[in-house]
Amino acid sequence: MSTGQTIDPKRPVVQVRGLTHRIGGRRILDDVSLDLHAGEVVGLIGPGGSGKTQLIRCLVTLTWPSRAELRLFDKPVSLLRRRHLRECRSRIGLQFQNFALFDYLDVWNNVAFPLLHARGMTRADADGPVRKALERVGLAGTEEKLPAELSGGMRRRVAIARVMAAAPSFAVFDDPVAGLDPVNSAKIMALLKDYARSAESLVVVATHDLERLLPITSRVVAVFKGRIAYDGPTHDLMSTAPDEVRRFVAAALSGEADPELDEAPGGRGAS
Amino acid sequence: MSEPTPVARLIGVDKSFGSHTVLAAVTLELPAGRCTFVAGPSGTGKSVLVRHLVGLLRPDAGEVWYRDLRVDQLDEQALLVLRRKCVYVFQHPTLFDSMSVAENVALVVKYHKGVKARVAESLARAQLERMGLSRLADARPPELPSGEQKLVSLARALALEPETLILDEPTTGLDPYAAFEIDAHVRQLKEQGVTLLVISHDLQSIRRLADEVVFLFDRQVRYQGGMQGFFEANDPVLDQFVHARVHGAI
Amino acid sequence: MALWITVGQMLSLSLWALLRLRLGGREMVRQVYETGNRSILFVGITMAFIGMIGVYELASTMEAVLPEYSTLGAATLQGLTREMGPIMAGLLLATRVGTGMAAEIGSMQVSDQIDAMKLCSVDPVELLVLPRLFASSIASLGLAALGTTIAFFSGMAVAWFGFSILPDTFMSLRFVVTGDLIMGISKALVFGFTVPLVSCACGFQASGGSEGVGKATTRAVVLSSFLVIVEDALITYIGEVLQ
Amino acid sequence: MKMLLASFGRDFLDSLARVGSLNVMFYRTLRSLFPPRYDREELFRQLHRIGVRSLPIVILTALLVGVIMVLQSMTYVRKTGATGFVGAGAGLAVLSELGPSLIGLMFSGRVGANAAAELGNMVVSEQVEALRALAIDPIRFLVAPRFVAIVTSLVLLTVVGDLCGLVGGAMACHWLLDIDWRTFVAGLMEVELLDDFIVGLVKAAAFGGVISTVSSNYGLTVSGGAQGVGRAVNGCVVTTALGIFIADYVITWVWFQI
Repeated sequence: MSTGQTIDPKRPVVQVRGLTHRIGGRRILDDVSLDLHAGEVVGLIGPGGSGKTQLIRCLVTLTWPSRAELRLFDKPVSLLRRRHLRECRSRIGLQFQNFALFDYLDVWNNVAFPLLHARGMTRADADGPVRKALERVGLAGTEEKLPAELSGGMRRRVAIARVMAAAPSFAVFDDPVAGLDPVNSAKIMALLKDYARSAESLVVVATHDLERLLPITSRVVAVFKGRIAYDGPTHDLMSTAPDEVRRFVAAALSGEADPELDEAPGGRGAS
Repeated sequence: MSEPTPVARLIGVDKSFGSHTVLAAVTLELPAGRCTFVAGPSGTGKSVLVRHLVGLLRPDAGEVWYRDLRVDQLDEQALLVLRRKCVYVFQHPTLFDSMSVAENVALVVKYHKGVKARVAESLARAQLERMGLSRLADARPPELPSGEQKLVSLARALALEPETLILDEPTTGLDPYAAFEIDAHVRQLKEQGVTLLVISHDLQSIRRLADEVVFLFDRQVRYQGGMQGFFEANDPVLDQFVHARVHGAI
Repeated sequence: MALWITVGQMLSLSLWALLRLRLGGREMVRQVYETGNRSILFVGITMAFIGMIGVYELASTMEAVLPEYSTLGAATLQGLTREMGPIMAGLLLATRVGTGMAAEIGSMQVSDQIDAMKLCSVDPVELLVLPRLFASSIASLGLAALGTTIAFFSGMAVAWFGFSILPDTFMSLRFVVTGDLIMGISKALVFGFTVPLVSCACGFQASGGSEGVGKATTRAVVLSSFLVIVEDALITYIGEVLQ
Repeated sequence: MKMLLASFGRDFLDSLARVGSLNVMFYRTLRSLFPPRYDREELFRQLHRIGVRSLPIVILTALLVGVIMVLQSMTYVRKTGATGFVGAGAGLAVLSELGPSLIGLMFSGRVGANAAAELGNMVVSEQVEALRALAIDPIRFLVAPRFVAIVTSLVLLTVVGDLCGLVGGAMACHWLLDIDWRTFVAGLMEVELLDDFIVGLVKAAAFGGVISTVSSNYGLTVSGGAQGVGRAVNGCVVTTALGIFIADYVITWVWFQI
């Protein structure tokens, strides 16, 4: 085990200061600062197009923001410090919004990919965790299938298993229930809840399905128009969050339209 | 209240893709002038069912009727006529990326009203204005968030002034605000007397808007009836669905 | 611009790998097989037609300029070895193999598979590009040789049936010198290296769903065919000067 | 061995099916051209995008082809000593043969592949289905204007390309080989070039038809997401290249018969 493996549990796993990201002159993220600790389950919420996915990409080092001070596992990250970067990445797990399964590899190899390449495990060593993760998501027996042979719901679960098998110190699930019916999203969320409880790591979940997200999170980060509008414990959300966040959460939970919106359809932008 | 006349009917429709059977002997009536929701778990063939009504898919067996037309036996030319009255709006906003929003809407007007490009453009802008979307008229579709793209697709379909409108998962994947805006338009259409068929598993939308609900499960219609009945039905599958319970048949 | 930076990175990485003789081993052998296998029928048929057209045209031209056919076969073979063989094989490689690679890597890029690799500390260039690069150079050489042979024989058939030139007369090696062979081989090697380099770079540059993959693939075929033509002119000129 | 045969047989049947669907596509395109009810604006937009924007690549390709042909015929000229042959040889090759086919190949990459990608993308994102759902015939709306624009542009571009090829040849003579360009022109004048020029244009029109039909067909039959689009573009350029050389041979053969 490398020395980076032991970190002070009180120090944040992810620490970011003044993150600003522009794409083609438009400010996608504006002065974002966050401290995320091991053991937290963080819900990332916000309207469509508010910059959630971009924030995630910045945190897992896939996008280099225009300006930021990013520390992962208590060390500054930059492209120049390749060894540390590699070490960081091997401890991060991301479930991509569109799953990003390798379509030339079968299910076993997809789930084992991070173990084999990032951790340098042998195939024999990886077999145990891979099978356990597949069993957990209810896909035991599909090891030799190619992603193209699976249904959409199964591909989603393979993507989740790929994150779980590697047991990363920092796991991110980007919209794990997008477009799912209520029953299936409840199932996926139960899976995530189960995982978050068993793992002593930092788990971040981004989704619009607040009804099922809020019960499993300990902390909520709300991104509105590229800025952090609320960052605090879940149970304080409805009492201390600013108006726009409260309105958004209430709308998502109750299914009751905002009166202002209801009177004038199309009167204001969705963004 | 008199029994509403059906505008469309499916009789004993079977449909398979390869060895995968999606629909087995589905029979269904769509009442005129009402808002019917087609619900069901992901991957049960809701879209497949509805695409039969406009001839985008043809059944392996069974009959599909739209008023007095036998849809499954029409040729492409006749289908084009049908599709002007009964418009299908896709789940993903299928806008043409190379054209501006106004041009997207104008295209449909130009083709079906046989008017000059300039007239079509102003008709299109009027349509956008009516829906409160004027601010988007000159934008390019890829620049817009998906909620607004879906609104524009809806505007484009409405430019045909259809008597029946079919919406495929209009609010799926949208944040609550965008979903409300779509639902508000649907309500307006409902008040105008347009026959609506909405595919959705969004329970909140169903509560807000549905007159009737059709629930598809395991290749068949499990429930058809009023909205209240759907939420209170004494069926374990429906109960699991409306309460989003993890354990059960789904 | 970003494309050329990618090309530069890939070039330096591949040269480094070449120096250390780390060519990807088994994966490379598999890629040689795949590249060759996928293109052999296509190159064969196309080159047969090219040979037939070439001889048809050349014979008619000779008829107009110097009314005798004794040098037809020798001239055809020389032209094929130095020029038409490699350049056509290069262009066909660009269409068949280049677009294939751009499409493959492009669709991995837009579906975030490349990012997923990066997160697993895998260098996608090393894993995906290097084996293809060396494999394609070898396959290109084979395809150029095969293509030239097929074109020559199909040309011979046209000469026999269309212009009554007997195979004995046509089959003549007297114009082909070592220089021509060297030129043909070096062209095939260079093209075989350029095509995957540029095509893979285009694939990595893809963004934005299926539209992005389409654009990347189109860009790959245009750029790599154009580079093949430019390099051909350059190498031919250098050969001219050296002689 | 059995597997090899099976895969060969499958490929063979697949290609037969493809040839059949290409013919259907060609027929439906032609039918939608008469009466000419296709969208004028769409046509002009396509002409601009296809024709004008391919100009640079065509000019560059043609110049280089001229250069290569002159360099190439030099080795032959050295052996026979006939400097006059440089002009004649290069001229004939550029006008009747290499000009149209190489310009056709580049054009197929630039435009055909692009059209296949664009149409394929529209299929994958259900835009084509949406057209049908909006009661618009995709062939008439998408394919017909492209067909007209591709054939027209390729013929016009070949005229430009021919000229550039000859200029490239003359430049190569002058700067690279130190032959007076007048010798080149004189050689050019010695042979009857009009016929070759015309056969070149006939070829260009045929190649345009091939490129348009193949790309529309591959584009509209895409299935399977981004990967499918990539595969379609790949298949499109490969089939186009085959089609171009087959058409080329047939036209050359027919031309010399009459």
